[in-house]
Amino acid sequence: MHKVKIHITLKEGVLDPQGKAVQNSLQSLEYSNVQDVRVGKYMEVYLEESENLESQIDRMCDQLLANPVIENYTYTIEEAG
Amino acid sequence: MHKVKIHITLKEGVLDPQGKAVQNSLQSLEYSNVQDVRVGKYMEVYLEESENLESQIDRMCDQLLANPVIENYTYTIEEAG
Amino acid sequence: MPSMLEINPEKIEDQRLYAEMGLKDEEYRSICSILGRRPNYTEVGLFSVMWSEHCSYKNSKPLLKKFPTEGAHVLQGPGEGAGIIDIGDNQAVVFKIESHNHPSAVEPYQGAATGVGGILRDVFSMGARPIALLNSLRFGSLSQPRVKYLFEEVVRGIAGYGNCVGVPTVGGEVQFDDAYNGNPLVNAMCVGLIDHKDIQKGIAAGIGNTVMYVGAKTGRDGIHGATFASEELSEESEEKRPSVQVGDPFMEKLLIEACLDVIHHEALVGIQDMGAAGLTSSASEMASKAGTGMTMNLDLIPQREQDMTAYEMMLSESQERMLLVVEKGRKEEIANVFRKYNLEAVAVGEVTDTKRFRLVHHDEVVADVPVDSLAEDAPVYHQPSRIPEYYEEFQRMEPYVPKPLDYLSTLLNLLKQPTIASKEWVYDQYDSMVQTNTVVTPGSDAAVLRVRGTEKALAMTTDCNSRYLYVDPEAGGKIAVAEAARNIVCSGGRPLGITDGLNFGSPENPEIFWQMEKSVEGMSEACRELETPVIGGNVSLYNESFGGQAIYPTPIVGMVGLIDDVAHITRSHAKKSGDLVYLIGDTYAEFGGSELQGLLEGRHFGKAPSLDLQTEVNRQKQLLTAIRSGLVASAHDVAEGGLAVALAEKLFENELGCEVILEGDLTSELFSETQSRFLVTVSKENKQSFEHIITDAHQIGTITEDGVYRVKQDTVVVLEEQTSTLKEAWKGAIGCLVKSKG
Amino acid sequence: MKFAVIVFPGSNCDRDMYHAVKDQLGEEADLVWYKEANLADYDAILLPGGFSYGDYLRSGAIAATSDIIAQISKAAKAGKPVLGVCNGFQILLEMGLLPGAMLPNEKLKFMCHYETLIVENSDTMFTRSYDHQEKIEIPIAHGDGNYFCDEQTLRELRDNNQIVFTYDQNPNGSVGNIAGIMNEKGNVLGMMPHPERAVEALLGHDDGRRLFESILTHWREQHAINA
Ligand SMILES: Nc1ncnc2c1ncn2[C@@H]1O[C@H](COP(=O)(O)OP(=O)(O)O)[C@@H](O)[C@H]1O
Ligand SMILES: [Mg+2]
Repeated sequence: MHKVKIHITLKEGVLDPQGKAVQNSLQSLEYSNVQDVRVGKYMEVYLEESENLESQIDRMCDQLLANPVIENYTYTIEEAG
Repeated sequence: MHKVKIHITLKEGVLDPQGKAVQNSLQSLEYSNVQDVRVGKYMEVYLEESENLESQIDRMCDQLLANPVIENYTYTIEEAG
Repeated sequence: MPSMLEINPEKIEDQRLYAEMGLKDEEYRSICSILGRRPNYTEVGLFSVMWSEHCSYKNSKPLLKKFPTEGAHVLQGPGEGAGIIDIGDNQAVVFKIESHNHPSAVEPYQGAATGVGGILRDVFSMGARPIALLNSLRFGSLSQPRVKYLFEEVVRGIAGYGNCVGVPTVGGEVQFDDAYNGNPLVNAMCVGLIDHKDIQKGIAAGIGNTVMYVGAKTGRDGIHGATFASEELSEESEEKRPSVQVGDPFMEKLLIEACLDVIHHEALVGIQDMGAAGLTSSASEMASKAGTGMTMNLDLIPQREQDMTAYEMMLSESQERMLLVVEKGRKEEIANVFRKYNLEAVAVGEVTDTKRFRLVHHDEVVADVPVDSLAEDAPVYHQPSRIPEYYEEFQRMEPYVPKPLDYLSTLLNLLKQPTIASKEWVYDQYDSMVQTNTVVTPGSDAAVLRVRGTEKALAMTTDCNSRYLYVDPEAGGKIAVAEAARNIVCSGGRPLGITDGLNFGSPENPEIFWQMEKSVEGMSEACRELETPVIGGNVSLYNESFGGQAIYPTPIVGMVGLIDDVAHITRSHAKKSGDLVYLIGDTYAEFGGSELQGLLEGRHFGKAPSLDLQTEVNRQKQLLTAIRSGLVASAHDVAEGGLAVALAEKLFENELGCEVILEGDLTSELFSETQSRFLVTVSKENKQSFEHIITDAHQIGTITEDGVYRVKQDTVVVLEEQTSTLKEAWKGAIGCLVKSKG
Repeated sequence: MKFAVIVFPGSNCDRDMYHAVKDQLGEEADLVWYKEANLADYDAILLPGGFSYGDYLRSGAIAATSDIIAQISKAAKAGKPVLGVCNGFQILLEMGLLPGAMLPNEKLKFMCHYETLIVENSDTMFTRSYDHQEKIEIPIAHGDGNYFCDEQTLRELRDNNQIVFTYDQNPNGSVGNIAGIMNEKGNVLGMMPHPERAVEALLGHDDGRRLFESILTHWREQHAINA
């Protein structure tokens, strides 16, 4: 079994209303040293062994998990019990 | 400047309807080898130098970024330009 | 450790482990004598949840008996998931309110969301399509960061769930008071519509019939939720609950559609939602109501986690689950109905003739108890009651009269009080229009929904001014019911009945119990006079904050009324300039528990405003007659903040002005909270006919074009301001408070 | 004329859309469950609002991978009117039938109220009954209605007259105040505001009615020509 850790982040240039809101709240909580916040998604996908694992994950991300108009993705693969 | 990468995930045993919906969708897209999916948040927080960086980040997470009742968090700190 | 099933019965007794689950010594002894032996761990669990206040009403039963529950149109009174009232044409309205206070205090978003989910299931499990949601919320002072957080998240949670399932949230109320600082109240109400022939019951009838489980899998969520809801909030309660229930409105939406399909299947015998105490309560209640028994094989329960014990499965409060009883041999047909919606319905047990509740897990009998002992035989406590010192003192006081004031700044301050200010910040987050039946959206006195395919409409509201209940629970209880009815009548409806959400502190405190008793007596009397039977409700006790400070007595009234013809639908806002302004009823100096008192004194004391129910009934009848005769352009009840506030609220929507002339003591005329008063506008042509019907209407002025709110005494202007300025203060107040730091 | 209202798991404005067509327009309509769909017999496809698949992951994303999508694309290609409202718009974006993507509302709150829209293009099969630049009142009800596209795409949308509705007062942060756009061919319209909620004066406004009437008028003309 594999544990795939996928990070999905907004592309540069895409407005991040959530990140802005978090940044404002942090700053108003006296964390004045906060410069910027970006919010994305983190997924853990558990996969049974399969051929061409990487190309499979790429397809999953392109087809469903990320929206290429606004998002980028990266992932790492680990062995899982 | 520091770039803090924060991962926020649901505690074990807490229902993850979003993860389930993604899992079902992937499975019906013929990724039948998907065993489980958990969806969490990923944040990048850019911080100016400050003392006690770690304890500051811990407080931020406890106070605002994560909901300690249902979520766990982990983070790593990197140097950023 | 709950998961250690094999803690043996002796140990449970010796170490009083039952006490940790909330059972008293004498309750444990009574279980032993019912069983003729010591209960095992799972069985103690079953009793502990079924005998909790939340499921058994053991402390409130004697009080609930006082409510009038019958009426010619009542098709289903208290006892099932929700009450039902006939509205003609073989249709009926189904409604119920339920609290989710403690879960919301711990995790406000999910607590509120799952509160909405639970009340929806109560309604659609009756076979009704949910057509509207309302809520009633209480928070502490918005100056506290924790309160702000609770408020924002609760509203977001209600919105998140209701919007997703596609049931419009059409109304409610929010009040803020220090009394709720440590203990917010989150009550959700659902209204449904049903054809008589579709009415379902939660019964497990027919020996040999199959018990089926549908919906989300069972996890370890909210174990001991029911007992938790019946205990005072303590620091430990945050630890006690291993995991908070998380709602899945998407699953609920599928369940709604599937269940409303399956009720037309002839093989369906009974259906009930799994609410508090999950499988235990739904299964044992269904069997008890049918006079049967039930056996379940827990190995068959769909499980989300590994190695769940019988105890955990039976006490889990995972959301979005239903229990069905279907005719023997027909489970496949039923499963097919659910399959369409990607839901699995699985057979988990059988109806028996033993009147026993028997559970098998891993081929072992893990519980075997008389069904009625769980559902029926919980102890009933008649708690002692004592008149609180504060009440006697309030009664002895001279009437409170505010010192002279600046009328304009007082009015502005009142309009900015979050309890009075516009609730748009709240209801803008709710989808109030989905299903396209909402005629009157939030912002008027009551919400109104047309009944598609007929000329009829339903008006609905939630109300409870807990300040009056604090100063005088009996008077306050009457007022709560009367105010709800006023809101229905102002909208053009005839009140049909109520559902009540009784939120109080600890019943074991005699002074709190006295508050409960008096509130219920006051409400009952009003319900009798106004002919609005109580068709269901909910009790939430032990609402106390960390310091042991109880909340104000808060018995929320959810009321539904019938509008015979959509042409009678009336709003609270003045419509056009030139219309005459009438105040119905006389005004006295009554300030005990008023907004003005709170504003000036920072607390509430003295006598509550008096209420004469006969006068109330007469005025409501006359006003409704006038509305139905088409004589009333707009109608609004006079409530918090008195006439001055009611008048301002009438002008905001269309930014009109008014010129009103008052006599007598202006502080009282403007700000007193004398009951049974209405503020209406009438077009000039209807003046005579209107005055003919309404016997105690005083024409106090006219609506004007110029957008200025103007009050005169004789010829002297005593209060004057642009309506738009007043509106700005009122409209933005809550948003400002939420945003401000502090 | 025969309309298909596609029902996904979690759709919740499907019946509203159905009533708008059936009761107000007086035309035929079916609620078509996403699993059992054959769309060949329908003259127009309506994708209603709601929370398909709970809007988990991204609004409309999971619905946009379901089997029926191929048939919707086919209908769009054949030139049939395809209207996506709210969640339906989000699905059209996720399918790629329309350009751009939806972000959460700028203020991160769900909003439900009437908005004033400006009809930017009244020369479409969806808007021919409106005047150019006419202001109409249509309710919004969404949490993710903040339309985003890059500058290049925005320029193209403008150049091709694909922007059909804009907000008079931008409520959610959408690029260019965009409330609704169509494809280049002009037969696929996506919009966040809900015209099906504004078809009866009893419920407030009936400005949305003419959108459905436009579709019908267009279809009748087409049929008169073809026949
Ligand atoms: N929590 C809420 N949810 C939805 N609507 C609300 C809520 N609170 C207040 N409202 C709406 O705001 C309007 C004014 O409420 P309120 O001041 O309590 O009126 P009233 O005093 O006439 O009961 C009503 O239409 C009510 O339904
Ligand atoms: Mg009112």
